[in-house]
Amino acid sequence: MNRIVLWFHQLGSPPTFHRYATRWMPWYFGASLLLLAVGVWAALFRVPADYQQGDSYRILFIHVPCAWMSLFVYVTMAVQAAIALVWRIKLCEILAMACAPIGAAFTVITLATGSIWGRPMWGTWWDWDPRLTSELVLLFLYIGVIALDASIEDRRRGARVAGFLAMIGLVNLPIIHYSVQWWNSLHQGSTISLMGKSKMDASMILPLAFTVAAMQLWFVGSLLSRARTMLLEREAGKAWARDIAVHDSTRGNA
Amino acid sequence: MSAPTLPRAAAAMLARDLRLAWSRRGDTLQPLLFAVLVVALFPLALGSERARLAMLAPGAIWVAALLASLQGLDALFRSDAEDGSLEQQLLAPVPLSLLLACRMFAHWLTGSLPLILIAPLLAQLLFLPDHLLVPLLLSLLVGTPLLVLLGSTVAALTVGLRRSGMLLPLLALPLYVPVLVFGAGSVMAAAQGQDWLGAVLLLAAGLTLALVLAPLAAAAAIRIALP
Amino acid sequence: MTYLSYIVAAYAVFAVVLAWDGMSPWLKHHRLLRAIRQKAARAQGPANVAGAGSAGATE
Amino acid sequence: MLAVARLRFDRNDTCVFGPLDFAVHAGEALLVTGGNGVGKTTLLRVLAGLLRAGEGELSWRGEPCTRLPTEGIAFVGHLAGHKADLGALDNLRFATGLHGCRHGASPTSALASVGLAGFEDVPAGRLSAGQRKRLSLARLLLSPARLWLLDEPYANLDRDGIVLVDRLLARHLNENGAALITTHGAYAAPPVRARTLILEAQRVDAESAA
Repeated sequence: MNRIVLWFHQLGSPPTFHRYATRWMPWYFGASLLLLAVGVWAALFRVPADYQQGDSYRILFIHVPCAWMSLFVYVTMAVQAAIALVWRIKLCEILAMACAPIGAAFTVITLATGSIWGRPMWGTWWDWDPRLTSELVLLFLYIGVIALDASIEDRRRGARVAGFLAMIGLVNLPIIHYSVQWWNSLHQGSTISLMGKSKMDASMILPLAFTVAAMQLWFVGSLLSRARTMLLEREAGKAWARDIAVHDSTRGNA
Repeated sequence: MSAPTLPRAAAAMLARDLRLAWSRRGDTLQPLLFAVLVVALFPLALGSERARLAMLAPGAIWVAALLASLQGLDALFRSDAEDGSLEQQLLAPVPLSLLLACRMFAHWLTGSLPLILIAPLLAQLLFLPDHLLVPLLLSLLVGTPLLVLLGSTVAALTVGLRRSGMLLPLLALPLYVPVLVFGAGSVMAAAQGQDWLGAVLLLAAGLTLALVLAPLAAAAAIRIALP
Repeated sequence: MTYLSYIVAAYAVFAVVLAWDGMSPWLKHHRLLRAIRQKAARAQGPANVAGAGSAGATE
Repeated sequence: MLAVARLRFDRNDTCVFGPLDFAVHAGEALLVTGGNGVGKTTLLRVLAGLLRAGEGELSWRGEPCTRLPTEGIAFVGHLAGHKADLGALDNLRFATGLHGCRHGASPTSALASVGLAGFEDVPAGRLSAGQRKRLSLARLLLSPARLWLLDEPYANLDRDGIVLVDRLLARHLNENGAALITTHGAYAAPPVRARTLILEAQRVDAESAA
């Protein structure tokens, strides 16, 4: 127990975290790309076409993992922000803010692929489907967090204020989802929805599991990458940052 | 020596804000004017066909009320931060959340209540059927305080910024979505002959929660956001 | 394959956005390292060459 | 009344001031002096509880505390803290509602004793900078707090105003109050029992590491 606490404290020190992130980042990205390649190959060429949707449902193999990740990243961000605010841990502030652009990227992919899927299915690029609408609001939440963080000069204060907003948004997220569903029932929305009630074919599960795992790993890799960059940006004047920069150049020139 | 008590501090805060609103009555009425303008533009854009306007009326009035509630929100706490009175409120021996709750209440009284009072007039402009007036007024009465509470919590986050510009609407919008959905939705439901009270009750539940949580959250936000 | 163009478009969007997500912090990291190196060189440069004006440069 | 040990404050990992050790006793004033940017204002804001100290210990009347009790301190900062659209008297009434009122004082008498009699209904925004400072002093007079935290109280004041500050300070200290006053030393020290705390500029972190 004591060991874990100690390890955590050491990891929290900027140079250690930077070294840790630099070492492990390529592994996460590599594993993610490997799993993604297998998953996408299976999704495109191995899984039989759906009798109702034809081949268009192959889009779901990237749409669904990204939709899940967009929510998962938001929850992660809000939890990190809460830890940062309560225990004033600087690394958690950075991790929370590093989550925001990644989550926004997943949300953009979800919206874009959902809309591309919807074009042949609904006949329009956009439908006020409850899931897509919630996703759109989620994108606004992400943009709000990023914009608020960017608009405050003091980096620490910016991260804390934006983190607080993320926490408020987390409370609001289920309410938005519920309200949008109620609204949809009031206005009688579309009949076919993404990830509808239709039973998933057994052959779909394995490729989907691969892409989901790939996106999880990608998230960790990207989080490490962004966090180490933000850390370096904040502590650019420190001696450890200079050591790393000089070390990096000697290694690069050799 | 008279120690400050909670009721006395709250009364002082409320009196100050109402007096300030009165001394700048022109500015205070701006949200109202804004809402009237928005509503008046709908028939000009859509034509004066009664049935179509009546169908759009609940949504249009609710959107106007929502946009109007964003007016003045930007300056709600920043004006106090700029002249140093927010510092004094932070240093008062009463909870900041109580003072902020008073400010939010005063903001609703001066900004949203006049709008609710002239809502019947706006409804007439858009030919809202008479039997929908009660759902509209009730939903506004429950919904606008919720908008103010949520909006001022977000405004507290931007208090350290020099100007927030479009940032405040961007931050407030996701929080406003459920209020707009249930607020305008309740009137729509009434128009379709469905049960509309359920949505208003949901709004009321949200209002009760926000009444407790929003001032606390806003106080925490100000402490985080103030430079 | 039916709806081929839609599938290609969706996967292309996916690839482009992920590529941006992966590349942008990496590029920024390199820019930062270069900037730190340049700053370190500037801080050392005048002091090594001559003592004159070094006070202003290090302040 | 107030004792401080090893108090320091960091902004973005650079030390703004400290570690500082000092005490302020009842009936005595502590003058905090030093050039621009040495953290005088920051020190006052930390003591007022507007900023959170990086480390250090505070004690109030001999008892350790994490922040000073708000009813014990009155703060006058660079920002006057008046609403420009409210009259001078209304501003003071609001202040007494929020912070309480010293025994035997009233907004009207406080206005008179800072030389603002006749300006009761003038909006604070239309007062001159010096008059606004006087209005802040009137708020201070009304406050029941024992410890005054004054940030550059002499700024913007004419000769009479400086005398006024000195007189108010002397009276407050006589009544067993205490005060912490920042000044950059361009004005004469108040003729009261006072000690001086000189803040020095902190070295920049990058420089010390080089």
